[in-house]
Parts: sequence; C-alpha cells; structure tokens
Amino acid sequence: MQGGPAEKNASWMEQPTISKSNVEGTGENRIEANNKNHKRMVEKARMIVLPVIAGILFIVLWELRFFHTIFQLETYQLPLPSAILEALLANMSTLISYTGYTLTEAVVGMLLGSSLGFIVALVATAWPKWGKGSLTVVASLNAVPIVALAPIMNLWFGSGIGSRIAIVTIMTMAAMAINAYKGMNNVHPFALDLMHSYAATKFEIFKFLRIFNSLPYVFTALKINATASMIGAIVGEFFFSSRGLGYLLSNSIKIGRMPLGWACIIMAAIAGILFYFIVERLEKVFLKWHASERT
Amino acid sequence: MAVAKVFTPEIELEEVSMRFQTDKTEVLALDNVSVAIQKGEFVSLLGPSGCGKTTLLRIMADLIQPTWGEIKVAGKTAKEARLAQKYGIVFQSPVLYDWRKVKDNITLPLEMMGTKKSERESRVDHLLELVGLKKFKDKYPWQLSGGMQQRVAIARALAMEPEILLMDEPFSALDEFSRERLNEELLSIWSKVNNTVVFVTHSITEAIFLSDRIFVLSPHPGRLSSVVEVPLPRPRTADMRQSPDFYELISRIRNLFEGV
Amino acid sequence: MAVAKVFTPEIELEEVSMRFQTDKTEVLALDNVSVAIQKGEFVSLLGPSGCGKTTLLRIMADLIQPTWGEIKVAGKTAKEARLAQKYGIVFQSPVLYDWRKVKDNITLPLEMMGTKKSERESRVDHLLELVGLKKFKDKYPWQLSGGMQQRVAIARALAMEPEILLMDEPFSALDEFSRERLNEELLSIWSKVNNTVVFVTHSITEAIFLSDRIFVLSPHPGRLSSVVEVPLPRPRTADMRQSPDFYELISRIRNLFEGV
Amino acid sequence: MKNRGPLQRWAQKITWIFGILIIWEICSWLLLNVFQVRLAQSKLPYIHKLIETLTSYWGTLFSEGWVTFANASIGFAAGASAGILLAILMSSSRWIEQLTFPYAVASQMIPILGLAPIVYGIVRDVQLARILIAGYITFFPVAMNVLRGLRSAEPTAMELMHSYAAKPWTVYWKLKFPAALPGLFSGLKIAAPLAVTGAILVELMGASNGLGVIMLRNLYYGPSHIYMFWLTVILGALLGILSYFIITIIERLVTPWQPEFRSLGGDD
Amino acid sequence: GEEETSSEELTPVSIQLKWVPQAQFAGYFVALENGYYEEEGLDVTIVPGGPDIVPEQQVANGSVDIGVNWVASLLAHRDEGFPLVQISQIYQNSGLVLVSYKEDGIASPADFAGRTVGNWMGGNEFEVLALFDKYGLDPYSDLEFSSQGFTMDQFFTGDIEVASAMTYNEFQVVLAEGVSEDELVVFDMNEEGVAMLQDNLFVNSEWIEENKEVAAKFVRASIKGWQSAIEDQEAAVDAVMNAVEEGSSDREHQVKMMEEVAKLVAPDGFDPANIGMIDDAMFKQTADIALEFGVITEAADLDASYTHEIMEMVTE
Ligand SMILES: Nc1ncnc2c1ncn2[C@@H]1O[C@H](COP(=O)(O)OP(=O)(O)OP(=O)(O)O)[C@@H](O)[C@H]1O
Ligand SMILES: Nc1ncnc2c1ncn2[C@@H]1O[C@H](COP(=O)(O)OP(=O)(O)OP(=O)(O)O)[C@@H](O)[C@H]1O
Ligand SMILES: Cc1ncc(C[n+]2csc(CCO)c2C)c(N)n1
Ligand SMILES: [Mg+2]
Ligand SMILES: [Mg+2]
Repeated sequence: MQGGPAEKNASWMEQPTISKSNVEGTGENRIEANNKNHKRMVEKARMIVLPVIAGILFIVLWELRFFHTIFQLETYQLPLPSAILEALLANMSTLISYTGYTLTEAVVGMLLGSSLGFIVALVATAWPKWGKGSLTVVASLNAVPIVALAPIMNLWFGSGIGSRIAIVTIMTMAAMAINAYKGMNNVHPFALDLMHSYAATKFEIFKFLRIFNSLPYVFTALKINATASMIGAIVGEFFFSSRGLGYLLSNSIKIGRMPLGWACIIMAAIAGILFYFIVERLEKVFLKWHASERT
Repeated sequence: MAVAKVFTPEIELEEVSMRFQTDKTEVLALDNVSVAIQKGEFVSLLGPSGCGKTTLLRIMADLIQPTWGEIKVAGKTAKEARLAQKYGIVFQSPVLYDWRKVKDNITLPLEMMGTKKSERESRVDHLLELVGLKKFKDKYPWQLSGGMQQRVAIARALAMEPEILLMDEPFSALDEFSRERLNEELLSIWSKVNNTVVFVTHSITEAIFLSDRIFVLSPHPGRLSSVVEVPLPRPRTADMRQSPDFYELISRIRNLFEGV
Repeated sequence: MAVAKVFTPEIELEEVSMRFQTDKTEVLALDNVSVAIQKGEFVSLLGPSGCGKTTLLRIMADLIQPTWGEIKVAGKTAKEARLAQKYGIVFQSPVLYDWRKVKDNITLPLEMMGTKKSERESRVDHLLELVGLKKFKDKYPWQLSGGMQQRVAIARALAMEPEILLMDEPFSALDEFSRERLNEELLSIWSKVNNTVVFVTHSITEAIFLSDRIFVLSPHPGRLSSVVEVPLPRPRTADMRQSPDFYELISRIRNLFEGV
Repeated sequence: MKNRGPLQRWAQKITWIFGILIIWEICSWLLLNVFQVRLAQSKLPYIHKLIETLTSYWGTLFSEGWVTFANASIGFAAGASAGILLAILMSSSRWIEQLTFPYAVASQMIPILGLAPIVYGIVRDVQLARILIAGYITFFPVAMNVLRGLRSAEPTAMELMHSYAAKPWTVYWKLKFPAALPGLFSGLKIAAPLAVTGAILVELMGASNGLGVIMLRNLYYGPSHIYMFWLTVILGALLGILSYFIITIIERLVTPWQPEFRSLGGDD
Repeated sequence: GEEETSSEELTPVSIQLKWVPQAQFAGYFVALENGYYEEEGLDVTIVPGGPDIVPEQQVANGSVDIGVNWVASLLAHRDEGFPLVQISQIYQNSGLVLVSYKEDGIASPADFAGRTVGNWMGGNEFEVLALFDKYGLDPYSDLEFSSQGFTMDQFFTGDIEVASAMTYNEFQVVLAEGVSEDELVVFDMNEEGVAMLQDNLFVNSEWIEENKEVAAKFVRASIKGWQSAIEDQEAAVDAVMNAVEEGSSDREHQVKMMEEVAKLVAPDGFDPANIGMIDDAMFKQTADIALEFGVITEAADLDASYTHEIMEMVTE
C-alpha cells in the first residue's frame, strides 16, 4: 500500500535545486553575485556617507552664518562650530568623564525601566482583568515632568547617581509597557489557537508566541527609550547633580557660556546616537524574520 | 467499514449549535449538530464553503465553546481533553510562526511536550522526508511556496502523534500527486498509531478514499444532512479509486449535495 | 484550440530564470522558462508544489524581477503594463485588508481606478451575488470562513475587468460544486470581456475544462516541461467533463507528470 | 454572557484606585512613625492630608490643571502631526531615512533648556515657541511607532497595491496607514501623557498660569507646601491617565478590527 | 472703554524676573498695582522666571526689554559677548548666606574642610568660592562643593551640611520648618567681605540707544514702587499675592520675605531716595571677584558694563 506509488512519485515531492552559493554557478552567476554584494556595500556606505555629507554641509553653512542670517541670530545665542570645537577641545577630559557618567545613568536606568515596563506588559497580558490597570498607572507616570520627579527622587535616593537612574527608569517604563503590551496582544488569533490546541500554559504561550510576537514592538520601545534615557539623565542632572553633562550644560547656559553648553550637547548627541545604533544593530539580529527586515 | 473495531465513542457532540454575534447581525453557523465519532475512526466532513466545518472542528478542539449543546471527548469535557494534550490540528491556513525556521516550526509541539532534543531532531528529519521538504529545514516560512507551508503544518501536526487528529483541508494546496501520496502516508500512519481522525475536505474522492464515515453538512444554518458509511475494505489501495464501488459512492455523495 | 483567434502575443517570457538568495543557500525557482501567451487566451499552469508557478505569475505581474531573462507584455515591458493597470490578480492566499469590510475589499481596485461611488455599489452587489456572499457584504474578513475569504478575493479581481487576469489556485478552498459553478462563471466572464487569463491550479480536470493551453512545469529546478493544447470546442459545457476526449486528456497529462 | 457587566468593570477600577490609596497611606504612616525618616511627609505625604489640602484649593488646581490640559492638547496635536509626517517622510525612501534619522535621534539629545532661548530667538512669538517645544517633546515616540507600522504592512498586501500600479500616496492611504494604525495608537498612548509633561515644562519657562507654575512655586517655598506640591504632581498624573484613556477609546472606535478588540463569538 | 483708549497710548515694556513672582520683586508689583507705570505712560508686563529661564538670554533675544538678575551673571554674559548693560542697582547688599546646624560644629568657614557645601551653581556660586578662597580652601580637594536644588531638602536630610540660602527665602524656609535661629550658624557674605551685587536692572545695549526715555520712565516708576513697598510692606505683600496663583505661596512667607528684602534694598542708614543707584566701589568689588574666580576671563570694562545715565535721568 505505501511502497509502490509513493516511491514512484517521490520525485514530485523533491524540490528545486538548492546550492551553496559560493560552490557552483556559472561565470554569469558570479558576476551577478558580486553585483549583489557590491550593491549591499554601496547601500551600507550610503548609510554612513549620506548623513556625514549632509552633516558636513550643515556645519559649513552654520560656520558661514547661513542660519544666523536667515533666523537673525547672533553668535552669542547660537555659537559657531569653530567656537564649539574650541570649547570641546579645551574641556575634553572633563567632557569625556561627564559623558561616561551621564551615559551610565542613561543605560542603567533604561535597562531597568525597560525591564520593568516589560514586566508590567507581561502582567497586564497574563491577568488582563486586574493587570491592565498597571498599564494605566505606568502610563500616567509619563505625565509627571522631570522637574517634579527630580526633587522626589532626590529625597528618596539622595543626590547621587541613584536618583537619576530612578528618573530614567520611570521615564522609560511607559514606552516599553505600552509597546510590549501591544506586541503581546496583537497576536493572530490562529497563532493563539495553535497554542491552545497544545494545552499550552500561560507561561508557554508567552515563551513560544507572545514574546516573539512582541519583539518588533519591544525594539521600537527600546529605540525610543535609548533617546529618552539620555534626555532623562541630562535633565535629571540639571537640579541636584554635581557632575555629568546635564550639570555642566545647565551651568554653562546660565552664565552665558554657550559654546561649552553646545559642546555638552554635541557629546550627548554622539553618546546618544551610539547608544541608539547599538540597539538598532541588535534589532537587525533579532528581527531577521520580520516583514520589515526582509529583502 | 472497519468491522473489528469496538464502538467506544471518542468524540460526542450533542445538539451543538453555534451562533456568531456581531454588532447588528448574527450568523447561525451550526444548528443542532449531533455526532458521535468512534475511537480510532477516520471521519471526513464534507460540505459547501461556509457551512460550518471549521467551526465544528474548532468546537471539537475546545478552541471555541458552542452557544448551546454538549460536547464530550473520551468521556471527559473537551477542555479536559485539550488540557491532556490529545489534539493535533492542521488549520485551514498554515499558521506557521514567522520567527521559527521550518524545522523549528515542526518541533514546536515536541518542545511543548518536553521531548528530548536528540529525539526531536531525528523525528523532524523523518517528518521532513515524509512531506518532501528535507532541503528546506533551515528556511523561514516566507521563503516557502504556499503548498510547502501547508506541508510544514501537516508535519507539525503529525510530529506529536496525537490521539485525536483534526485536519482542516490539509491537502488543498497540493498537486494531485503529492496529495495522493500524502493520503496514503496518512492512512499508514493512522493504521499504526490508531488515532481518531476528523478530516475536512472538499474532495469527494479524497473523503471516500480515506474515511470510515463521511459527514455531509448543509449550509445556512450548518446542519448535519447525512452520514455516509464507506464500505471499502482496509487497507485502501490506489487501484480502489478505479473500482465501481468507489464510483458508485462518488455519485451517491454528489447526489446528496445536489439535494441540499 | 480557439481557431478564430489571431495570434498576437500578450505575454512573452524569454529565457526567464529566477534565483532566490538567502544568507547561505540559494534556490533556483525558475530555470530558463520561455512562454508566449496569446491575447485573449486562457492558459493554465500545472505543476507540483514548489515548482515555481507562483513565482512565474509574480514575474508576469512585475511584482518581482527575474534574475535573468526578458519579459514583454503587450509589446511593452511588464512594468509599463502594470502601470497601465492591466492586471487583476488572485493571490494564493486571500490577502484581504483586515480593516475593510467585505464590500470595501471588493471595491478597492475600483476606488483605485477612480470609479464613481454609485457605479461601485452596483458592481459590488453584482459581484457578491456571483460569488454567493450577498449576506456577508458588511462583515469583516475575519468573520468569514476560509473559502468565503477566497471568494471575496476572486470578486475583487473580477471587479476591475482586467485585461490580464492572473489567478493563483483561486478555487482550491472551495467545494466541488461551488468550484464547478465558478469555473463556468469565469468562462462566461472571460468570453464576454475577452481578457487573457493565466490560471494556476492543481486540478487537472479544472485545467482542461478551462484552458486553451496547459503549461506543465517540472521542479528541479522549475522548468517548462511540456505544453498541452486542449482541443475541446468552446463554449465548454458541464457534460464535456464526461466526454472520452476529456478522459483521454486527463490521462495524457497524468502521464506527463509521471514521466517527469 | 461574555461581557462581564459594567458593574464588575467598575469594581475593578475602584479596587485599583483604593488599593493604591491604601497602600500609599500605609507606607506614608510607616515612613513617618515606624522608620521615622527625615522629611517623611515630603517623601510620601499622607493621603488624608492631601485631601484636606485639596478641599481648600481644588478651585485653583482645577483651573490651572485645565490650562495645562489645554496646552498639552495643542502640544500633542503639534507633536503627533510632526511625528506622523516624519515617519511618512522616512518610510517614503531609504534615502531620506538615512539622511534624517541620525539627526532625528541627535535632536532628541538637545535638552529643552538649551533649546528654549534659541527657539525664542528664532520664532520670537512666545506662544508659538511653546507649541514648538511641546511638540518637540512628543514627536519622537509617535514617529518611531508609526514608522514601524508603516514598514510592517504584509509583503503580499503590498504586492496587491503594486498590481494596481497604485501611486505612492494611494499605497499610503489605502494600505500603509491602516496597517500602521495600531502602531500609531501605541505611539499616541506614549505621547499623550508626555504632552502633559511637555506642557508643564513649557509652563516653567515664564508662564504665569498652569500646573507647572504652581508645582514649581510650591516646591520652592519649602516643605510647608509639600501637600500642595504633591497635589500638583498627582493632578499631572491624572491628566496623563485622562489623556491615555481618551486615546484608548479612540483606538477602539477607529480600529475595531484589531485582534484585541474582536469578539470571538463564543463564551471566550 | 476708557481704559482701552488710554492703554493704546501707553508704551509697552516687559520685564523678565529672575525667578517666580514673590516679594523679592515687590517693587515692580507695587508699581504696577498702584499705577506708577501707567502714570509714566508705560504698559508693563511682568514675565515670571523659573529654573529654565535665563533673563540675559531673554533680553538679548529681544523677547523682553528689561531683565532682573545678579551682577555676576550679567558680567559673565557680557564676557561672552552678550550686548547688555546695567542701568540700575536695586539690591545694595548680598542676600546670600551659608547656614549649617550648630550641632555639626562648624564655627567658622575654616571648618568647611571635609564638609559638603551646597550651592545652586550656574552663576550663584561665586561669593561662596570667594569665601573658600579667603579661608584658603580648595573646593576641589578640601571639601565637597555640591549642587543644591531649589528646595532645602538636602539640608534637612543632611545630604548637604552647609547650605546656601537667601535671607529672604531659603533661610525663612528653614525657620518655618521649626528650626530656631539658635540651632543654626549663619555665614553672611557681606560680613565676610566677599559680597557681590545682586538684583539689578539691565537692558540690551542696542535697545537702550533708542529707548532711554522709556527705560528712565520704567526705572523711575519701579523705584517709586520699591519706596512704597518698603514703606507699606503689608500693601506690598498684597500686591505680590495678587500676582501669585492661589495656593502657590502663602502670605506669611511673603511678609517675611518682604521684611528681609527691604533690608537689602534699603539697608540701615541708606536713604530710600537713593534706591537704584549704582555704587561704583561695590560694582568694582563684584567685578574683581568675578575676574578672580573665572566668572569672566578679562577684566570687566566697567564703563560699558553699567551706565549712570538712566539713573541721572530718573533723578532729574
Ligand atoms: N522569497 C523567497 N525567498 C526564497 N525562496 C523563495 C521565495 N519565494 C519562493 N521561493 C522558493 O521558490 C520556489 C518556488 O516557489 P513558488 O511559490 O513559485 O512555488 P509554487 O509552484 O507556487 O508552489 P505551490 O504550488 O506550493 O504554491 C520554492 O522552492 C520556494 O521555496
Ligand atoms: N469569528 C466569526 N465571527 C462571525 N462569524 C463567523 C466567525 N467565524 C465563522 N463565522 C461564520 O460561520 C460560518 C461558518 O464558518 P466556517 O469557517 O465554519 O465555514 P467552513 O465550513 O469551514 O467553510 P470553508 O469551507 O469555506 O472553510 C460562516 O458563515 C462564517 O461567516
Ligand atoms: C536652578 C536654580 N535653583 C535654585 C536657584 C536658587 N536661587 C538662588 S537666588 C534665588 C532667588 C532669585 O534671586 C533662587 C531661587 C536658582 N537660581 N536656580
Ligand atoms: Mg473552513
Ligand atoms: Mg504557489
């Protein structure tokens, strides 16, 4: 019964040739492959070159007072890049150590906040009846500005690094909680049915389905949080800190040292972009399978 | 009909009705359906598109609860049966997890049942062979053709050798040859594992070739219009498809349809 | 073969090959396929699962570009044809937009072509009637059964009366009766509109019943293995299915398959 | 059968509210009397004291809160529109995205303190400057979420559009936007409370009305004003909840087709 | 109707406060309330300050016409090229003190060594730095010179042992918390000889060229406001309270603040008629300290930093 016809038709079930791309292939093939590689390289190069060119153009226009002219600004309001560079070089060691300090607050706070936010989303998904309220509570914390948060956190955690980490933690929780919740719940009903058919426990549904389904949303939240955490740390330093980019920035601006203030902003931007792109790299690795990443 | 089998009802539906309600309108998808499926039996559901076959399957699997009526599986409630991991289901669409490669989609139920890794790997190789996708084990679902995706879903359902196998048009995306071959493979697995199979299909020949009994549903609302016993002996062989009995059954069922 | 028709090639593929490349491996989905499809012709593609039928269709529709080879549609490039809105496509899966009700999914192509609202409404009613979904016009796609969703997709493709109609297993989720009925409807629409149809199916009888010519593809890699002309006269009628010519064609094609 | 009665849903909300209040009051008592920490009331004031203060100042709080909420709405509208626009721009071509993205990220590193004088310097109109600043605070989460949404339209759904030779604008309108709506709403849910933050921050820059103004002043006048300060914080949070709820309701109305909101029929 | 027509003829002038409305700025509120500005033909808008507001920026931008801030801050901005010039000196003494709990055993600034000393920084720290210098303390190694928020919480919790306080505000906050003056040690910048001038009025140096008359009118009315404020402090507090949102400050606190502010604007023995005059010697001391502690990089050009011209027009 099984033997005969099945074997005879077995070839039908076989599939088109699959080959290791580097092993065989005609000359034409290789050129084509090289072309593709080349294209990818060009694409990558463009990703870096374009913004850099735009950046240089921007800086040149800035230095040539283009923006000053059209917006009627004076250099004491918006210093020239050369002045900023000067301030940057003159204060390099302080700036680097402060950047490290602020980045530490941002990263630690962001990791803490994102984890907590993710847990809130887990709870809200697992026990929607009661857990959904926690989502609202976390979201509402977003409405408390840092100026109010700073003194409270300062009281609770002292003037040290702890209070800024706490500020960043609170600031980053909501984005993660809301996004992760959406990701865990925007599951295709059939995919859930499959889990139910295996009598999957709540935990297993998370492990095999919801977590993965939420990843695109989670990474979006991480990208938002990477930037939010830097702002949080910087503004958190305005009031109670004796170190860090925010402290220096606030002080510089209050005594009119705009070049040094902008040097702080430049350092913050570099650190923030670095932080952001690390998260983006991770996203590319973890989301190979997602529609947005397919080629 | 498999004469040797003792009648122990495995799936019993009593006066089951299902009503879908949306804002303004409601659809009566199933109306007063009563069936009893024997343990180890192979049953097919036939019926026009939208008559409630999928709904019936979903009720059997405890994925939805009927609006009215009772359902018993192996003497227990459907929920208990589901929690005892008795079910293997092939859905009407493949329902593969995008983030899992082909092989990982197939091992999913095994992972959930705690099968050891080495065992999983040998099992997956065998299943991939069965559905002819050996070379595609490391691909992601979107890199497969529609029929290939459906075959992955079939392999996944077979992976756990479920006591109750519910299949919703599993072979509809396959060419006739693959389909016939998989029909035979399915029967061979079934005869070995001796599980209960409920099989939805639109192909009358397929239903006859595979089943002990065929349930014909009529639409609007979904009702069980008739039950046809298939008196062909087991094991079924390809040449039975050409037998007069087979043809006679085909035309009988076609007539049943037209009478609807 | 439809003798009366003048041969003006509508779709011409010359030595088309398609290679899918992923990280490490590559799949040669189509290898050196050349076909010429006449204007107003009804052509079917037959072939085992994963042999490249969908890929071929997507190349014809300019949804993907072949790795090598040329494609001309009505003397122009495929892209130009696509931009001229010549295509109506039924995909292998329904591809309905979740946020649109059934009727809005069907009017989608009409909206895109700027058809007036009143006209759209009368058209949609007629199409819903055709596919038997009149009562479901205000439902969302997820409230439909699999076959019903597929029928919506068919209605959507027919809505715009495209010059070139590409259909990828459109009727595979339908019961035999709906299928046969829609086969006939399709032919009647085709004979009225006189468009070019490329039709993918796994059913040999369906291919014969509908087509002027049948292209048989073989896997390993996807190649055009043979072209079968269907000499049945038009209009085709249901009783032709029982004719000896029909049976002869079936077995000829089955043999072609086995010879692969 | 399926829907639990509204009574029960209210019961949940009330339990949440009272749960938080009771735990708060207990913690406050513990800090003050058991652990006897310094400034215990500043760290976590008694709820009943807050209510006492509220009874005498609810008028001010309400009117200032309203001012802030109105400002937040304007800032939110500005920020959300900017976010959506940016997302569309970036999704329209990789080229534009590569160009703008690093700068969009960098822009977020400029603290408003540094920005305010420049914005005032450029636009000179204080009200407009405020809207710009509030928008700037809210646009990023919206942009990110919408961008992800625009990108995640199913490839086959995109192919359908291509087969109609749809113009880019039509592809957006008919496919990408609807597909991005769930993302948009996630973004808006993050942005709405943020807009309240933004409004309050902006009020610190020389406004004479609004929650931010009394928040700051009460803080500055020392621990004797602590209850009033905390009330402003709580009111801010409540405004956040309110704005969050408004978005949630709109989401339900606009996107009933999301799996979350589908009624599955049976007694699920 | 009547008011509208008259206000059309009024010249609009705006003043940016250094901080939130309070008795620190009583003179302007009184002048507004009593119609002194209107009498001079001015329509004055008082713009409140806050933690993120830098009055020098606002004045330089042209967002406002006149600013109130400390002289050190003004010098620092001028040093960076901001086109600003001082036209009047309202506070004659420094209101800055350092406070510590007596029980901490800090009897003299020399005892700061090894302690945490707090200040708000951002331009407010120079008197304290000068004090350190006077006692030979290096703020980077001998003690911890730490940022202080605009609350006194860090002082109450012990985070900061020596806290900065304005006599009119933070110091009153400490007292209001039930700490009696006997429990505190207070270091006064004026007594230590390191005082710098504080609240002054300054303008954009380009603006003033065209608006000397307006500035003089404004200063004249403001001084009149300060004189009445010092004379009738109750009424002054009323005027302030009118400008303050209900629930954001209490009268008692503002009364105390008014008392203290009066001592700074018109110290003992100072003729209230001279309010607003710029004392050359005191300004020089401020500028010298500023140079010594790096507030400014070059010695201030005193002639360009302030002008007596407006005050002369006022007193004419
Ligand atoms: N995006 C892709 N990436 C990689 N491989 C692909 C991709 N799309 C298709 N393929 C491969 O191309 C081959 C042909 O696929 P295609 O979908 O054309 O098959 P088909 O003939 O339509 O099959 P079926 O009848 O199952 O639908 C398959 O082997 C498939 O794995
Ligand atoms: N979630 C739902 N909400 C509303 N109506 C539904 C829902 N699911 C199914 N239905 C309706 O129930 C009826 C039966 O659907 P079902 O999917 O069981 O049909 P089927 O027999 O499987 O059809 P097909 O052969 O086309 O798959 C249909 O009319 C469908 O519209
Ligand atoms: C961020 C910041 N925090 C606190 C103060 C404190 N301060 C010093 S003097 C003064 C009264 C106004 O002259 C105030 C409030 C500040 N200036 N900046
Ligand atoms: Mg079905
Ligand atoms: Mg296909």
